[in-house]
Amino acid sequence: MKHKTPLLDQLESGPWPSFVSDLKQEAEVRAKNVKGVEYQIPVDVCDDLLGILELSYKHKRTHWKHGGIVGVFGYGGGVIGRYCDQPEMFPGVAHFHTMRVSQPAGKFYTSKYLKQLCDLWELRGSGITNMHGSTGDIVWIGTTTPQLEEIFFELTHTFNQDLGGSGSNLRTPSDCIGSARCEYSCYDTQALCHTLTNDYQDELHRPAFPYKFKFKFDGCPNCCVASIARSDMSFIGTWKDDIRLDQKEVKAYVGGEYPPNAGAHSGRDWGKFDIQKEVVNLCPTGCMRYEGGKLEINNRECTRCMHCINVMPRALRIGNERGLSILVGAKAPILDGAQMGSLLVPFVKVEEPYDEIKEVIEAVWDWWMEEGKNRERLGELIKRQGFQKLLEMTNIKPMPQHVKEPRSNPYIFWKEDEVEGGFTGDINEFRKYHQR
Amino acid sequence: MKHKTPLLDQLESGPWPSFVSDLKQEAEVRAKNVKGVEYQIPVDVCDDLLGILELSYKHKRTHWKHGGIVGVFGYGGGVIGRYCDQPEMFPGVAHFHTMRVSQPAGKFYTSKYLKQLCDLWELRGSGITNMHGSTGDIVWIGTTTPQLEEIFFELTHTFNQDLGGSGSNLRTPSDCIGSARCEYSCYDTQALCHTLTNDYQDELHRPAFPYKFKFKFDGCPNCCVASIARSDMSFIGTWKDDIRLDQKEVKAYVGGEYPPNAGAHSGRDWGKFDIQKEVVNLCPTGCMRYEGGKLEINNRECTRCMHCINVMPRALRIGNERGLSILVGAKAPILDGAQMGSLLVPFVKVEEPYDEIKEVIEAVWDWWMEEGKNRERLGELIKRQGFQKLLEMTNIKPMPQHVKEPRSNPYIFWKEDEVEGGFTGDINEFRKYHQR
Amino acid sequence: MAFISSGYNKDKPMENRITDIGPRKYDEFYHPIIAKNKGKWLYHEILEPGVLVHVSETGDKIFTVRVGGCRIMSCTHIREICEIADKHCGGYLRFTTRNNIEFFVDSQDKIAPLKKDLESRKFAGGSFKFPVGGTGAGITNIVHTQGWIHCHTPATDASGPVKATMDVLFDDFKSMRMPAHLRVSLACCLNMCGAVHCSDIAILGYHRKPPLLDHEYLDKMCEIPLAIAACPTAAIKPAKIEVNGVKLNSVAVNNERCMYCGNCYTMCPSMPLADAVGDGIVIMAGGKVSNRISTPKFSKVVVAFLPNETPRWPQTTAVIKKMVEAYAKDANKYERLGEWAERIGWERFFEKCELPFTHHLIDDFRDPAYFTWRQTTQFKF
Amino acid sequence: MAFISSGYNKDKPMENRITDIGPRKYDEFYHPIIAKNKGKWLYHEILEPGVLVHVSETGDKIFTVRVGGCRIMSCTHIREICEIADKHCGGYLRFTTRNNIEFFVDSQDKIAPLKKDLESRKFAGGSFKFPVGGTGAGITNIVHTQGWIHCHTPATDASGPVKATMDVLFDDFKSMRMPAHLRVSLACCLNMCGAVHCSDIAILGYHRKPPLLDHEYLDKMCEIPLAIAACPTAAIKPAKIEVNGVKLNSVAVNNERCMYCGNCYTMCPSMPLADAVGDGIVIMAGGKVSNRISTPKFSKVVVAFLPNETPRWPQTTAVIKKMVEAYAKDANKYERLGEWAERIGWERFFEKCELPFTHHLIDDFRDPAYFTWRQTTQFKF
Ligand code: SRM
Ligand code: SRM
Ligand code: SRM
Ligand code: SRM
Ligand code: SF4
Ligand code: SF4
Ligand code: SF4
Ligand code: SF4
Ligand code: SF4
Ligand code: SF4
Ligand code: SF4
Ligand code: SF4
Repeated sequence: MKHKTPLLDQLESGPWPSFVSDLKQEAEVRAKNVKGVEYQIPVDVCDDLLGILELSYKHKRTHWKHGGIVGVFGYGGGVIGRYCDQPEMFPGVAHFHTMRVSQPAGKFYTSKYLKQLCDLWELRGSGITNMHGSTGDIVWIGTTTPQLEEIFFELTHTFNQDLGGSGSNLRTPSDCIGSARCEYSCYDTQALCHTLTNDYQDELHRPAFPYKFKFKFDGCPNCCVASIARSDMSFIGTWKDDIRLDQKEVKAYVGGEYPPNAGAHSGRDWGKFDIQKEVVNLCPTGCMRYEGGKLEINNRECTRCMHCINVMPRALRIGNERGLSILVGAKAPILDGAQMGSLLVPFVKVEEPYDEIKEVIEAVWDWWMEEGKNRERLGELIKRQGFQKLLEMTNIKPMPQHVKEPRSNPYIFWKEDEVEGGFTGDINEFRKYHQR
Repeated sequence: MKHKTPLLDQLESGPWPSFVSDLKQEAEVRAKNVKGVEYQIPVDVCDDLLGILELSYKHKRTHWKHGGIVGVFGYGGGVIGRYCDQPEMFPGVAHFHTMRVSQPAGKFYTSKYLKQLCDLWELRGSGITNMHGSTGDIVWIGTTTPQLEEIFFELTHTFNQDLGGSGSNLRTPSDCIGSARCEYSCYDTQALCHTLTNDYQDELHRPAFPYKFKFKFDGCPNCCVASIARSDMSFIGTWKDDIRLDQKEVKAYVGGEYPPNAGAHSGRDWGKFDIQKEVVNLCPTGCMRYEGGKLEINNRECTRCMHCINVMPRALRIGNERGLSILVGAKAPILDGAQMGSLLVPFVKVEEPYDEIKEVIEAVWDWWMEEGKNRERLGELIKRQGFQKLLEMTNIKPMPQHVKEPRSNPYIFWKEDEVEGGFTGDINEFRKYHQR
Repeated sequence: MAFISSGYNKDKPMENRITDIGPRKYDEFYHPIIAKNKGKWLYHEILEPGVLVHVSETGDKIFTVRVGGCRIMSCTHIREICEIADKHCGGYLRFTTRNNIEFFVDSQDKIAPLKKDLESRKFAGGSFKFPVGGTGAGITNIVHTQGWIHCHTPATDASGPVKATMDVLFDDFKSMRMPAHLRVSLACCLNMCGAVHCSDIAILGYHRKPPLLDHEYLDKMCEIPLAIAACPTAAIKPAKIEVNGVKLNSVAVNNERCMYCGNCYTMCPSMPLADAVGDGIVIMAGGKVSNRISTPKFSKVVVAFLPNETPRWPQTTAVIKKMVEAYAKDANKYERLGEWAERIGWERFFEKCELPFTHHLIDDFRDPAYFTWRQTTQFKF
Repeated sequence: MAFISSGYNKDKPMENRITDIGPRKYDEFYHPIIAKNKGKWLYHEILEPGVLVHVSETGDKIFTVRVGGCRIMSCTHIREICEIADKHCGGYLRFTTRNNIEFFVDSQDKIAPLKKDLESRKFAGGSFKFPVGGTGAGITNIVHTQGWIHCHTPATDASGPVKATMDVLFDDFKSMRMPAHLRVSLACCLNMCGAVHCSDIAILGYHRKPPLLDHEYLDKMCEIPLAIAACPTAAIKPAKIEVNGVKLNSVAVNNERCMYCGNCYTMCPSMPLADAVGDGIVIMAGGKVSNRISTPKFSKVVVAFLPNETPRWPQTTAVIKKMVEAYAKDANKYERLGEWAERIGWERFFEKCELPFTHHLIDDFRDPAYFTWRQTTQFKF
């Protein structure tokens, strides 16, 4: 190894896959270069990466500097510039930019395709990746400025593959596995994710927004891609009609033929399955009854929390009249506190070409682009101008579904035209009846 | 009647006691004056009160103007000045000040005393009262400026009775009936209310505070004087040890010998008393069990919500190790939203001369008088400077009991001395390891 | 009328002046049984609506008969109360924290005659003077405030709407068929002297128009800086205004930002905002104070505005009646109105109470508003 | 090394340039059984930790074997994954939303050999390359961020603490003994790229010192107004500073008001706040994302600060282990960590997890802080 890494070495032991071991293995592969690759960036990039990381472990501070604007021609995103603050010590990572490669919806791959991507990234980059970044992209960590265009050219020409988002753009949308392999999915998350990603390529590549904007697609309220917490606009599957219920299968669960929750709790002996205790009593709306071996659901009062279905997937299934709910504004705490998505559209059918959904998206964008301040997330704008304003701008009728509870302060701002006689009274008229 | 009151007359019908009828009766009594009283304010004061009120019913606006500063010598409170904006039409109420007479704790009276107060108020005022004002005072509605001192003189000399609070003072404290007639009372509310009222007479009569300040005393968490919602400092009885439990009496309730909740629900047939459904399942902490005819309480997990005791007062009784909790900051919504009291002191024994309690009160006052802005309630100051600051200024150790939940934002403000090396770093030292 | 001196000498105000003596001591007024058994009470029972017995470990019992008080009381009325107390109770009585009157008797057989006497007394206009009730799971007296009878900032009257509402709820004052306590309160402006911010049902007077500006007098009658400082939304700015030829110091109000709170008017009489059509009533619901089962709750705005329909506010009383009946019909035993609304969900509350949901009910006041929106996929259609 | 052109011509960047084509279409990569049964799935079962079967209404079954991925992956490692996929899965695989790898096989008998192969592979250093697990009521992979390996604002490393923590939690990655899902996440600064604000347990890098000011370069390297505007607490003011004789435009920071968020640094490289002893870790707990039973919850700060103890953060992993064990021991089946804490009360949470409660944990950030204090008499001693 080029650099001694006594601190990092201690992260090689222990059962969990060691990124240090992996980085070392890549460093070795590059050094040996049995395949005889014409590396387009320094061969010792991984050695220097290990070296600078070791230094951070010593100083307990990062050694990376701000990026500055690097990228590919015509795009405002997809690349995060990076330079290290000790280029003499670690020339291999003096320039060390990240590229975000737009992942396929559902993160499905064939080995063939992954190997092709590796060929390209080994040649023109560090060979180090994140599979995947938190937003969802394939993240390629570390290359030099001249390679950016080369990589982009090959990606688009050879692999029919585009970059993802960064900066004040639409960020790379991502989704849960959905109907591809999940019985709970209320709509085709991959289809919607892929279509909107492509329909909004311009918004994704060319910064026209006040700040970043994220879409995430969850097939049901279990939220496996955490859309409700991590996307300015989350699309979460739901249904309108009744949970499909198979009493025979319910009996089978009660009889212990099937493991509750599809075996998710089999690591411990929780005792015999107790449908009353484990399902009926835990229903948040109390809309279930189990009597005389029959399970009853008062579907009108069900809030589709998924619990009973999760516990007895073979007996209970999502309804047939499916669609999704749209929630808006989720974000991390910077600046004035984190937000979860707030319910904007309780239910919309998911039908190509998704016009109804796109209408909502575009109405929201129009408002945000009009009113949003620089670096103001959608959620912050909603807080600043109010949820009522959002409804007004998106033409959505206010309904109790929009709130957890009505306001507890009476500070209602009335519009002048809502109040008989308006706001302009005559003080002298008033004084006729009320002396000073 | 001096004035026609067609609108008010419509409030004489219907079963609920009509204030209009009562005002008319008083007007009549004064007009007739069979007792031959030398009324010190206009005889037709009640007629004119009816008249101006009728006018408000016509105009749908009040006809009272701001008070201006009237009062008794040396006191900053106890009187609310009022003038009407149509003195020519209603000379009887041209000056119509309110006096707040400090009520006895628990609002207990003898007819003898009430009649004496009436003698005075008929002679020198309108004869109209509020029994009682929302804060707790006896409120005397309507007299003239010259009568204020006369009334005060007679109150103090003849009746050994003082005025209550108004303005930026301590307001008249009030309490629930407590141990005088309530088995749930964890301390003597009247004794504490009366003692503090007298010990703090100076704060009550002479404005030295940024704004009003209210005490209220509830004997238990049922909060019959609504202290938790209406007092800057609420004193609510509680206990530390176990709920006293009499299994024999539990059986009697289960057997239907006693009406649940002392008969509070007897207006409807709710079916047979079901201890599991009505008590055990409604316990907010789930710390109760009813098995084999025995009721068990895991007292350590009990939060003393009173429910089970309320339902079975003959079987369950408050514990023996009694005291009170102090909550602070409750107030109406002006300006930035209503507040309920926040728990400051989980438990303190109630022992004369109440030094421990007074220490807390005075520490809070010192801070508020030091830091509070003009017209800033204690609750608003706590919001502005933070609950941590309150704990610091009152020398109370932070504990999880102080919060419903820990902060969900990581925005912790560290004090410089809490952070190793303090806040003054050396940029050049830093640059040795991190180039620009 | 001849001036009668109390003995006060205005030229020597300090002459044998007595101050700081506080209220009379409570125990002077205790009924003997209460004095004797204070702190010894074992349990109580509500024998019938309005009638309580408390039993002491000494074996003593005190019987309480509670009657509705209309809080505005003339001395004549108070004397009548005293007469009753003298006749039946040895002169002992008290007032409750909700302005009811409690008469004490020391034996069960004294209850019937007392009740009979109370119920027999009516005002000339026909209303009861002393209706017995207000206990347990019923609807007790409405806590309220001054309104047009004495205050300068009200957006509605107090005693009128209270009388009209209690007439509508009268049967429930005299019975105990509710699932739990149901407390109704009224405040005539958002100073909320009635502390209606945590009542099962709250009637709140509210202005809806920004203040009128009496420019000609404003600077004379007000401390302009105080008025400006009083505004929670910073809607007030200083302004020079030309009134018939002369430039005067005054203020300008940004109507967009005004929330009609009346703070400026409290500071400055030249900024009145009372208006016959602008003013009216906001209905709130779901608050509670007790810590029983659930923790105390604020009331929520469920009707943004109802006009001041003098003298009987029919729309207001109708809305309240609808809520009470929907609650009585649907809630579980021991369940307060707010607990019920949260269990069934507010979307169901509006449905069951047949109240329209309007944009006004969505919170848009400051940061905490966010927490009242719905951050979950859980909702009912 | 010789420059190899991709065909890109930097003088004519637009020359047959291809843009806006987006990602590859997902269905190119579907396993045939998935392609055929998409939308037809009936139910699933977790056969053993890390092994799932999904059954379709067509009768088809797809078997999934999930392995822990350490998110930083070299191409060499990815090639090894591909080799395995080729050998066992016809080349089909996917990655999960928590950076695990899922291998697909079409028949049950292919599971054992695949598992055997996976578990047999180890890194030179001795750690597993492909541990099978991460399903059901266990502890799956930690979502995390860049840390010292690539970012400029971290207050701690990402991959290191994650490796150290996963080593400690390894048994629970491979088993399902938890009461419910337990999700651990890490973000290296409060930008929270890991979206740790709603995890059962969150590891958050946090600075504790205000920025250093590189006055000499500040005006040259930064847009001073942008830096000032970036500060959420308005702690930054413009200032003229004398640096060896010359007056320079720069800024001054009010340390009292600084909450070390690093926004200024993001805008201005001359305001670094990384510090060896100032930086460290905040532990949060009780968050969740799913809408199951209870609505989504934010994580709460339960440990205000732990130092950056490289390379293995022993205090951090110890605290996490303690919380996990207390939760596993005490919570009900299906109960998430935050649901458990709320049921027993946070006062009990700190007791059972043996964590000290310090003033730092009391919210003092803006208006909503009020709602986190305790407005009730209900509490446990
Ligand atoms: C790479 C990635 C972390 C990772 O290791 O996976 C990342 C890395 C950065 N994020 Fe992030 N964010 C990444 C996902 C997120 C997420 C999670 C998500 O998208 O689901 C969040 C929280 C959700 C959200 O958007 O609120 C997130 C919230 C932020 C924020 C705070 C934004 C806010 O409004 O609160 C910033 C600060 C900023 O934008 O200046 C930020 C800024 C950054 C920057 C660009 C640092 C900066 O200020 O310039 C980081 C570059 C690191 C580097 O050198 O590569 N990153 N960032 C993630 C993107 C990879 C991908 O494209 O797949
Ligand atoms: C008389 C009374 C209402 C009643 O009819 O019972 C009353 C009447 C007034 N209150 Fe009040 N308040 C009365 C109890 C309350 C309560 C209830 C309580 O004390 O339990 C509250 C809510 C609790 C609280 O203090 O927050 C209350 C909150 C206010 C406020 C808002 C204060 C705030 O910080 O939110 C104001 C506005 C002000 O102080 O300028 C106010 C102001 C006023 C003024 C002085 C109007 C003004 O701005 O000058 C009213 C004089 C009316 C009049 O002409 O007589 N009054 N006021 C109550 C006092 C009687 C008594 O002494 O027993
Ligand atoms: C007399 C009075 C105290 C006083 O000092 O005047 C009082 C007296 C009693 N209250 Fe109360 N409460 C009184 C106002 C209150 C208030 C304050 C208010 O409404 O403004 C509350 C808080 C209401 C709220 O939460 O909004 C109150 C909440 C309770 C509760 C809790 C009820 C609940 O379900 O939350 C109980 C327990 C019970 O009823 O079993 C209770 C129980 C009682 C008991 C049974 C206590 C006892 O053992 O004697 C008393 C008779 C009950 C009854 O009236 O049915 N008292 N009680 C007040 C009568 C007011 C009235 O005239 O109607
Ligand atoms: C593969 C994956 C989706 C994907 O597109 O990659 C996935 C797959 C499944 N999830 Fe999930 N979840 C996945 C991330 C999530 C996340 C997101 C996260 O953790 O960041 C959540 C939200 C967690 C939270 O609330 O904080 C999530 C919350 C759930 C839940 C609700 C659990 C709960 O108790 O709240 C269920 C229902 C259940 O487990 O019965 C669920 C159920 C499932 C099922 C059973 C759905 C199905 O029928 O196939 C899948 C297998 C379960 C399992 O792993 O035991 N999945 N699941 C993700 C695997 C991540 C991993 O590698 O471990
Ligand atoms: S979110 Fe729902 S649909 Fe999507 S993978 Fe999870 S459980 Fe399945
Ligand atoms: S989905 Fe949730 S709310 Fe609906 S019935 Fe099942 S458990 Fe109850
Ligand atoms: S608050 Fe408690 S002690 Fe006081 S009267 Fe009510 S129930 Fe009795
Ligand atoms: S007082 Fe409340 S918490 Fe305690 S046992 Fe009774 S019902 Fe449960
Ligand atoms: S609520 Fe408003 S109007 Fe009514 S008495 Fe109080 S201050 Fe006056
Ligand atoms: S009414 Fe309130 S908000 Fe409007 S101007 Fe006056 S003080 Fe400001
Ligand atoms: S969390 Fe902060 S430090 Fe970590 S990657 Fe994101 S921005 Fe960088
Ligand atoms: S770290 Fe944050 S709070 Fe501190 S000065 Fe910079 S921007 Fe302001």
